Amino acid sequence: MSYRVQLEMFEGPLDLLLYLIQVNEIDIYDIPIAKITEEYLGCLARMQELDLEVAGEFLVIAATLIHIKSKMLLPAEESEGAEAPEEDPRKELVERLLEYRRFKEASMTLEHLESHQQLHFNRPADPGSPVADGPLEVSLSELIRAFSAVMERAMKAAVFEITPETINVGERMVAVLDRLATENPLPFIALFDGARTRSLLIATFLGLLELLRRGLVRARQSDPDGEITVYRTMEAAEGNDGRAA
Amino acid sequence: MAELPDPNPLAILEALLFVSEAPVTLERFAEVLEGCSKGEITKLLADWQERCRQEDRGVLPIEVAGGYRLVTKPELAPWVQRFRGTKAAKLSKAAMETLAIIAYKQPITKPEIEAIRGVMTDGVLKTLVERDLIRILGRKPEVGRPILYGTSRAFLEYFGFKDLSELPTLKEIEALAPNVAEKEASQSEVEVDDTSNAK
Amino acid sequence: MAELPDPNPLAILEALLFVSEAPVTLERFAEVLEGCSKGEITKLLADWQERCRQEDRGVLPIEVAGGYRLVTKPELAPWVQRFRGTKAAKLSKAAMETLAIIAYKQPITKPEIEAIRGVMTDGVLKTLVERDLIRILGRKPEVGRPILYGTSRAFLEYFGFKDLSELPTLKEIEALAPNVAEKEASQSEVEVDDTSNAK
Repeated sequence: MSYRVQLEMFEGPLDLLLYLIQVNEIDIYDIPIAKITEEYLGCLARMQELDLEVAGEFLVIAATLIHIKSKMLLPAEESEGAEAPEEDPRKELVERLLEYRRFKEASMTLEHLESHQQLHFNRPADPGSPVADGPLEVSLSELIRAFSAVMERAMKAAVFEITPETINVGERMVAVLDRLATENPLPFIALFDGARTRSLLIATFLGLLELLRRGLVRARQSDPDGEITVYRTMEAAEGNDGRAA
Repeated sequence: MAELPDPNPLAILEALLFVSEAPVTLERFAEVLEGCSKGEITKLLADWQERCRQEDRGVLPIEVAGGYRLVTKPELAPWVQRFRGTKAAKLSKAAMETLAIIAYKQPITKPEIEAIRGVMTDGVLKTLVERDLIRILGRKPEVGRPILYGTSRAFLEYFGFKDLSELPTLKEIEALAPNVAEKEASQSEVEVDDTSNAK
Repeated sequence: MAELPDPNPLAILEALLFVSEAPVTLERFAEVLEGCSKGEITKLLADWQERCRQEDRGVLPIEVAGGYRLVTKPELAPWVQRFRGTKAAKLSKAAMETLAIIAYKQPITKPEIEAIRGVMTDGVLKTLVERDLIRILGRKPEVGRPILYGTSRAFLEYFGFKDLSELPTLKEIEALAPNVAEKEASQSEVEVDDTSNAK
């Protein structure tokens, strides 16, 4: 007999493996690796026959299975030292499967709760309710959604050039400005104080370049070998107006 | 669902009015409560209204233009107002977008924000400053010397960040932003021979 | 307003829950109902819950996500669905699996989730962020500083949990520590208890 396997039935290679173990009534703690490998590869082969793009993740587990199989085929080494018994090559995979199964079961419990909970209905949000001045309630997800939405709109409108800079640069820009607000001017090299990682150094440098480009800071070098000094051109927020360059 | 013993029609009426956004007409009630005539429903609503006038009830159904709706009793208005006054405030869509732009593009001026959003932003910036989510970093040395905005310490604290580098990066947002249809599995079927079992 | 003769506190509770969009905490109730202690309010809510179970009532207060909210009775769901004409969207299996891992292992990073699931998780994380079921907790202090995810308050509401300690215990953990599984019976949700026992 044959059973039909639909790829979409499985959430991934571990799920497929659990299915094969279950349908063959195999003890998960004592998996016949040769047999299960054969079945698993058979599934993959059929996916490929159908010209499917077999996800790399499925192949990773296939390689793991083959590796375990080959290890198990090797004759047990004459354990001369023989303190610890040879570890079962299947151990790691079994542990992964058990852990995955635990969460799969948990997800089924959650699914159950979901359908019960969906029998309850809430009152719809009242659009007429006035804007309150209580404590602010905004989630980061909302912020991210807002940003994606506005950026997508901006791209469509194509009125603004958006470079995929990372936030680190913006953060460094603000940090540099904040620093210059208290110590102005500052030696170029001092801007990198405390920047321990390579990416932080790069971000700081890119931030400085961006500030220079926008004219928010200037850099000066009195002689060719001399120290570069950076100073802030914008007005400090706290200071009196008109104090700036 | 028709086979199940029907719950009390009054209970159904209350549930429907509770979940409804707009007044519910008698016709609509009659559609959902198969087997109840409009006359019967009118009678049910009148009885229910009477019962809701009891002093330990907070809500009652009233007849308004176009149907029935649930409202809180007028004498409870002071408590409802006090309650609403302390309710958590949400940022408007405009405020949210502006805050997001400032978070990711700071230091940034108002004209720059408006160029991205495509609309004016005046009131919103005031709100955000009042809410202490953004701060003025200084002024840009160009014509008009526009104010440069950035996020505040309160902003970081609010979202639980130690510093701005903890904000999700644009790349991470791209991965999280909900606009691409998910679904990775393919729909094709595969036949697996079970003969390997027989060996 | 304090000079007016106070209405029945039960009526006030009903009105407040009716106008509230999110679960209301005992603290907020106590703020608005000056003169009522949290203990008294808990008692009032329990009595009221009992009365709402009567067959001619359509809604009842339940305890969820750290507070109370009004919901329609589960047995009325067929009528509410017919009235609304839409069914609530269920989470996909992939989303549910990912959510389970996040719920039990939080704070957790995407690579860690993917190591357990054995597959990529981007699209699913998007869905969960979009539905506000998970939130970003910060970054893990390791190479690449990956984002740490956890569950949100909406997660608790979605599944009807009072707090995270109500998550059904994982089988293996249960076997190790049987007393973790023994929890107070939920007062609000009979069927929630059923499912957590029904493994």
